[in-house]
Amino acid sequence: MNLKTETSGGSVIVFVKEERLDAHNSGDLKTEMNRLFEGGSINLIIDLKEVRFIDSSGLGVLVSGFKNASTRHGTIKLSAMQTQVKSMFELTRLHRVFDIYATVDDALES
Amino acid sequence: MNLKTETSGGSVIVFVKEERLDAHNSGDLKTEMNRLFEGGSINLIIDLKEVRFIDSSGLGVLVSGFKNASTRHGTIKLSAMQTQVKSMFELTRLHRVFDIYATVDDALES
Amino acid sequence: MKNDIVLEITIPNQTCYLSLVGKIGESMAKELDRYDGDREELASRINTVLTEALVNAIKHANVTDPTKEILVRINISGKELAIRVFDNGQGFDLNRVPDPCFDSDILNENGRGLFIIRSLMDSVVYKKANGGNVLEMKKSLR
Amino acid sequence: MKNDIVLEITIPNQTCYLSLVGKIGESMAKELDRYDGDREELASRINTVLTEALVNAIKHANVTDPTKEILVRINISGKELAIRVFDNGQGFDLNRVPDPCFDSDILNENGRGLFIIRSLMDSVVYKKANGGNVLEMKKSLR
Ligand SMILES: Nc1ncnc2c1ncn2[C@@H]1O[C@H](COP(=O)(O)OP(=O)(O)O)[C@@H](O)[C@H]1O
Ligand SMILES: Nc1ncnc2c1ncn2[C@@H]1O[C@H](COP(=O)(O)OP(=O)(O)O)[C@@H](O)[C@H]1O
Repeated sequence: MNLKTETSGGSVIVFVKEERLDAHNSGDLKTEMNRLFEGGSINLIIDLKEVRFIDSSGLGVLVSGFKNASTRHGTIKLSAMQTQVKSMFELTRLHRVFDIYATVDDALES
Repeated sequence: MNLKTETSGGSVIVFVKEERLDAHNSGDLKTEMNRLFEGGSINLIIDLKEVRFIDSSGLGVLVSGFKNASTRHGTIKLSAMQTQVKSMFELTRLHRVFDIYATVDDALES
Repeated sequence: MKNDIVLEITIPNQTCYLSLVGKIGESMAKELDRYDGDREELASRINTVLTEALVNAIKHANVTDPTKEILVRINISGKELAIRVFDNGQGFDLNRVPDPCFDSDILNENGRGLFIIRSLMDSVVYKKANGGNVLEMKKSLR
Repeated sequence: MKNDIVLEITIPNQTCYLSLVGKIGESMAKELDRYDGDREELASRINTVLTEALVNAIKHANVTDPTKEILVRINISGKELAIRVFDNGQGFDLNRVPDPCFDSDILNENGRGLFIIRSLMDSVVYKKANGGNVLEMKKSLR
């Protein structure tokens, strides 16, 4: 999976550079988030700008990140969701769980 | 089929506003060209800017227009071919038969 | 049989083929002249439903055995779309799968697949077929 | 059978379905991870070949009878792509179809379909199959 990681202030931004975040590749995102958490980063921004499609496995991996961050008293923010992705969050009511921002910059400034 | 026709100087420009020019819809282009020829227009420019795909039936209809124009001592020019379309002309060597231009304006000025 | 379209896809039992099937389903939907609704939205729905059903067949039925195969059949008959995903597993009871959206389990990592499928299609049935099982998902194209 | 992908499409014998099949073939090619070459180019080639073969089946074999059906099968087996288009017509002799590109008939309106197919694929065979005929077109994916 193509992921790009950047540090900005107290946050680590993970750019998911894939068109799909699904059962095939979302395990890689989980591994990367776990690596960051274990390295002491507890405030993550997951940028979904390039993700056109997410399935329930992709959602599950983000939920796992949310729980991991909460346990460590950190935060996980999501940015730049496309239409299908946003509608999957709404359908599963996960849009009430996550802090969702229009852009990475909005997430950083919040 | 979605065709838009414009007159400019002594030429009629037919804009083919379809993604495909194939056995399903190319008959409509033939009918339109014949209508124009019979109405006395003998210099046609066929703009293929929106056409991403052409098949042998589409090529055949353009050949029919070429012959019709020649018989009437007119001209037929083609403009704005995309990659697949251009390669079909090259494969069938029809690029040697037609006058091909990068844009409608180039065709008009020639 | 007039005007019916049938699409059958057989893929190895591997998640790397999810996007292949999803994309094929999407392009089919985008070309469906007979559907007057939003075809982009239908395409995205079909992509989602195919992906969820395939993942279940791969993970729960065929237990990630990469030598197995999965068959997907899409029928468009008049104004009805039917998607069938076949598996050779032990089967399960669709009616016993709980709704994942109650507040108590909103933070579960799994258990959203069938809920999503049911939300996006008109009817969903899981039954025996061809010596195995089939998840049959239908949607009206009106 | 490991790693094989099979795609079967049945459509009514009507040219309005050309783009449906073409697009499905295209999306399949674009997702073919195992092909190291230019996948966009492969997709466009498959779209062309499918369209030409289907038009021939519709116009020459099924003589534009809209109640008939056409079956297309695409197999990807290892590094080989095979496309088969089945028809129930009287058949014809592929070896007697002339090459259209000699100077004398460059202005023919017809007769370019099989030339195009043969140019874009590695091997093309037309033979009896399933009580009818099949045009079998193969291409190596290396
Ligand atoms: N094809 C299948 N074969 C066997 N069991 C299945 C199948 N599909 C779903 N299930 C069962 O139904 C449960 C719920 O499925 P689903 O809602 O898709 O969520 P998840 O797959 O994330 O658990 C699965 O955990 C599994 O036990
Ligand atoms: N499936 C088929 N069944 C019967 N005849 C066919 C079939 N495909 C092609 N042919 C014959 O081969 C000829 C050449 O076909 P082709 O090169 O595709 O050009 P065109 O279809 O424009 O004539 C056709 O005119 C037809 O006589």
